[in-house]
Amino acid sequence: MSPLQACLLFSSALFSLGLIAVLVRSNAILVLLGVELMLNAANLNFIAFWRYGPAPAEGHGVVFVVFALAVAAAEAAVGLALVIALHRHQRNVRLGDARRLHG
Amino acid sequence: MHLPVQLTWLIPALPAAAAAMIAVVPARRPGLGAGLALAALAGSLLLAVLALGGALADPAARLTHTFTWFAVGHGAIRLGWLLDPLGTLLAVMVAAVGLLIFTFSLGYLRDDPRAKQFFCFLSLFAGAMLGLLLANSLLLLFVCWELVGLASYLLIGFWFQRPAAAQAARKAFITTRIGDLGLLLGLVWLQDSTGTLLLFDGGRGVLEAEALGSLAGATTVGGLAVSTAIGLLLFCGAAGKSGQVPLHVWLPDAMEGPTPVSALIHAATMVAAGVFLVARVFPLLAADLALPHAPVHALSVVATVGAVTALFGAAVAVAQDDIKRVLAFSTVSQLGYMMLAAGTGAWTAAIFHLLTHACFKALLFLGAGSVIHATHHEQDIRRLGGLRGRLPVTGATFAVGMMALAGVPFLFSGFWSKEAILHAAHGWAISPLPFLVALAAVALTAFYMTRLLAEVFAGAPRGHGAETAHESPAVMTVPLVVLALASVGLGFLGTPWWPWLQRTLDPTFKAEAGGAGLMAVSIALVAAGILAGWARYGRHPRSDARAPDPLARSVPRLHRALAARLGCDELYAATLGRLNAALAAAANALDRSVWDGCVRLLARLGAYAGLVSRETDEEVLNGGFNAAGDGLRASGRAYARTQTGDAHGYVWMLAAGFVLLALAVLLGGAR
Amino acid sequence: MIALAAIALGTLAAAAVALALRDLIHSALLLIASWVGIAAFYLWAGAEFIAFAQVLIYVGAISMVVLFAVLLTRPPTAPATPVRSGRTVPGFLAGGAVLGLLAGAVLSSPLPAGMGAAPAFGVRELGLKLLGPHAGALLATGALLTVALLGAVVLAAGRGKEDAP
Amino acid sequence: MNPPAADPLAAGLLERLPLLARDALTGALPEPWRWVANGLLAILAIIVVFSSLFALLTLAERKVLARVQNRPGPNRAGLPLTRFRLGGLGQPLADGIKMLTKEDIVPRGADPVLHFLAPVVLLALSLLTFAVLPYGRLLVPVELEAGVLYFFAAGAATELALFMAGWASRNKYSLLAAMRALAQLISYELPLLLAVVPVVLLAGSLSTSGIVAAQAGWDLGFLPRWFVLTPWGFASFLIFLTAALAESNRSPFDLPEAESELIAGHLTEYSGFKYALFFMAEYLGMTALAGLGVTLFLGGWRAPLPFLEFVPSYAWFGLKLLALLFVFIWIRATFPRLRIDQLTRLAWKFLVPLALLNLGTAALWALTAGWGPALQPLRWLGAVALVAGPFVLLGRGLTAGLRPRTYRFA
Repeated sequence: MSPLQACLLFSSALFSLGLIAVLVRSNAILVLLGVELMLNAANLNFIAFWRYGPAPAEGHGVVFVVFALAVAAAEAAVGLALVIALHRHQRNVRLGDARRLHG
Repeated sequence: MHLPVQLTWLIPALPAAAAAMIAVVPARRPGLGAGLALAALAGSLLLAVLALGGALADPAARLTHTFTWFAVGHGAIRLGWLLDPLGTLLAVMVAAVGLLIFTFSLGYLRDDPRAKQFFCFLSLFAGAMLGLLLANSLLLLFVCWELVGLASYLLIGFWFQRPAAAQAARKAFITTRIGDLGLLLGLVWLQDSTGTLLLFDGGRGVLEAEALGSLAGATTVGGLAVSTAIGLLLFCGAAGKSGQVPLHVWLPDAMEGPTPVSALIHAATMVAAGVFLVARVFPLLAADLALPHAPVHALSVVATVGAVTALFGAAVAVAQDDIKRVLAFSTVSQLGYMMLAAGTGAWTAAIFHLLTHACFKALLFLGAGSVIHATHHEQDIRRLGGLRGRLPVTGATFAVGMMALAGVPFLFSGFWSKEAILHAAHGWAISPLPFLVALAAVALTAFYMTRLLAEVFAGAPRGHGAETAHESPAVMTVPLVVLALASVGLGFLGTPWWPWLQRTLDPTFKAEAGGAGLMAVSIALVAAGILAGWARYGRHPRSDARAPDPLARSVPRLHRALAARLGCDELYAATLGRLNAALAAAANALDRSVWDGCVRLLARLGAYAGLVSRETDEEVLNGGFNAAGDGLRASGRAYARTQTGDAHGYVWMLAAGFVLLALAVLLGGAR
Repeated sequence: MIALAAIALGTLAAAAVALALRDLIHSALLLIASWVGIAAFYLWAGAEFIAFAQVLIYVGAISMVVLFAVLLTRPPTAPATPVRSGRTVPGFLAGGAVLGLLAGAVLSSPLPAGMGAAPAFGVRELGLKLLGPHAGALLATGALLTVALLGAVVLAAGRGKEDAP
Repeated sequence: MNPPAADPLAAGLLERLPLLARDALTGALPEPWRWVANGLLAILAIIVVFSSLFALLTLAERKVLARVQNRPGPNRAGLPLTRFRLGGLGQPLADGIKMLTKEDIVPRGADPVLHFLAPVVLLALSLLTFAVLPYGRLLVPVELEAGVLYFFAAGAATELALFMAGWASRNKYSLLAAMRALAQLISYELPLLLAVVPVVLLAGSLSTSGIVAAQAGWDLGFLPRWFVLTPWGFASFLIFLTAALAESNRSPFDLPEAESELIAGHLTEYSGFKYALFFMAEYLGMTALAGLGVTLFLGGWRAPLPFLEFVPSYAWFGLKLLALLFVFIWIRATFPRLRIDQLTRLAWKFLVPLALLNLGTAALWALTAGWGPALQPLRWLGAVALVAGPFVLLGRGLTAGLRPRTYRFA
């Protein structure tokens, strides 16, 4: 098993953990954290491919991760603000109770 | 050091920019606004003096700077600036007198809460006037002309809370607009026939030989030369601005504005514009003189109107009781003089008189303002009197102004400029009448000015305001003194022995000898007028505000007619006003019955068409769309069932979709 | 490889335990630990700047927001939400399926083997890249962060009258 | 720790003394082990030096505060079992013994794991920040390309430990203090970072030794080119100092521990050894921030005057560090504590805009670096105006609405 494969397996496992969290947990905050985990797994892939890719000196992966981090920060801020707004509306943060958007 | 002609725009731009800045200055800092206005006008004065220096260095050379405003099709609208003795001299005069009037306003409007706006308007006025004087294009001149009209409207109606002021402002605006309509038509015609509105353009301008020749050569309706027709149209504008009969009615009413405004409008700027325009386009007006069979010469009309105005104004001024109104009609009369001079060909004499008149009339108005200020806004001369001791500076300077206006010989400027006009009228070949009228006006002018002086300053106070009067502050009296000095000194620029001014303005001017007899006659007339006035009013001043005017005792009917200004306003109200009302009523009736009927018929037709269209629409078209809409709604409702609002469900679908997709790819890749 | 394995195991264990815990605070703290693990991975891979930025952003900033959110939305009484619900088993099945697919794809793909030398891509090069070819994206990110900040404030602040005491 | 060979002073015996001592200890070991041993030795040195500095600092603080308040302060404890008092020099030792022998209390209902972890994590993170500080010309424990970023990454994580302490105690005062601490730390993280950014911009480096290198040289032959001696640097330094005070929970920003409001804040439920760890971590954090301030603004280990360069660089670093710490103590003795709304207002309405403007000033300074000597006064004047103008204007806005608060619900 090459190092790149190891890294990719690591990130796949992380991604799946995040997915399971999103699917299983009902608390909106934990769902959000699961999403963050999935995002991190993606970042991990970027770094891995940058490290073992064809042109590491170009640094595309690193640059991408910088932007992804910024976007993650924005996403977390807005997401948690949404959670707080949700809490104000229905006095809990169970995602299953938030069904007012149904068609 | 002379002003480069390319920088001429700075002269009008400075006050205009000051006006813009004052507009945004906080209202609680009126001092800042006034300072800005004064500083800008002082800068303009300095630049105008520099420009005058450049223009005097070579009076025959006309410095022009032309630029393209915008291009239309193949042609272009070009504007420009012109530095010649006429424009720069008047610009210096306007800026100088304006500066003094601004200074005076500092004192006069010190307690007015809207003093800031006042200085804003004043600056706009001065900027527009300076632009008018220095324009090398009739179009640019017209723009500034209208700006002057706007500013005068704002200033006359400055105390718009008073119905009389608002009324006067409207009247001034509308009356001058009637004249401006003629001016605009003349400009359009001129542009149409010469293709340019530039005054001087290296041989192609409208005031240069080529254009003048073609204009004088063509004839139009009634055998009039085109130049005559255009000239008369332009003169309409000048008559409106300069208050010539029959468009003089706005000028006396304009006294409703603050007194500095009266001084500015009646002395230096607005009324000067008309005379200036006549002087400016004089070659155009004079182009038809060479035609032997012209039915009428433009200049003859000018001279006639001027003569009528001069006599009319002087006569009416005799019977007015408002100090400012006397001066206003005096202005009407003096403007008539100037027009008379221009009409008889002596436009340099007209400008000479314009200059001297600007000084002493500004002096008289500011003096009147000082009197009004000192007596708590008492303007009725019947309730004034005895102010000589209480207002020494005002009284002395007012007397100087009076003597200059009346034409007291030798020392005062009015004498010399009037003399030049009389001389020109005397030499006019076409008719002796204007000369005789002018002589009569001379005597009347001396009479009513003596009356005014005697009523206001001699005798005993006849009202509360006059009894408690006290001299105005230095900021108001200093401009008076300066103007008094100028009223004396300016006359020596154009004496018959040394006609510097005339020669500077018109290099072809030739002094004619033999005016001594004429001068003696006019001196005798002035003396007679002053003596008569003194006999009537000065020797036995009236004792009481309610005592009747001596003139009213002797010739009551004439006095009543003159006091009513010969019924001009009433005449207008009875004829033009009523005609206008009738026309409006007719238009109204036409509108209601005929046009409305047509419109209603059309509407009925439209409504019927709509009815038909609606039936088709609802029965035929909508059926199909309704069916389609129902189908869409049903399918949408079915699809909406999958939108559970459950975020988890969505992720579930995502995960399932991903797995399916990946499986497909993997299996497909394996195959 | 040993270091990588240690990092991966630590990170995954922290994340897995975090997602299984009842106590939200403990979950959040353990997740923070797994973020630190990811930062360690970055450090191991030679992306020094990214590693410190990961710590600064996730441990320094996002974790604070998460903890605040947890405290603000804590139910007044003891939490009664069951960890296990009807979705647990299918959830794990789906996650496992995704993991299996991904692992299968990774293992069956021809990937370059061997471990090259750490690339010469330091902070200076990253800075030059960011402010050179990617300057526009950087500006856009700044705008995004500003808008996100404002949006978060508006969302969390509510309409005001509900917050009045 | 690669000594720059070209520097003649680097070869000085005094300068190399620490390295010589290290080599004497580890020189005999084979290569990989020697590297490990060197690292361990550096860690040990940092722990020993700064722990003793902490001990002395507690004493110094009490003495200085006492001096300011015109009283003697601790002066009884000296050498144990003797009569030598040494002006109270034995006080830290006595305090330490007391702390170590006190009972360790964990409240019922507390989260025992987190309760234990919090001080440990805090101390560990505080110690981590010391790794990148350049203590001397040859003394940089870890040479990192992104050293400043590392410092702040490690520093930011300390907030977590405070939260853990507050949460794990199951005490409402502790929790309130933790929330306050988080709000305060997040608020002041921003000006702290923004105050450092101009330095990074002008030095063109994120590494601490690179920043010190950028401050080398002399103006006019005697003025050191420290960043604090430029207009933007001075402003940055003041912002940094203020934010650092808040970051280390020092007075006048010690709201999370405001005993009049919150008993002892997140420390309420801690006693004994754990309390000592907290205490130590707080002082170490302050020391590290002071060290960073010295590195970023005060020229690091550089001598203030050219003829003083014979003194070894680590001595200069130590002197500057002590001076800055003294300033911290002095400020604590002088200023009253802020109110929580004033605290956040100061950060968001004053420090952050000022720091942002200052960043612009620094950029301008960098742009005008090529100006000739004739234009230098203009450059200075412009930069000073850009710094002073916003300071005055923002300061006016800050104090404009300051008046006694009216309490509606209390």
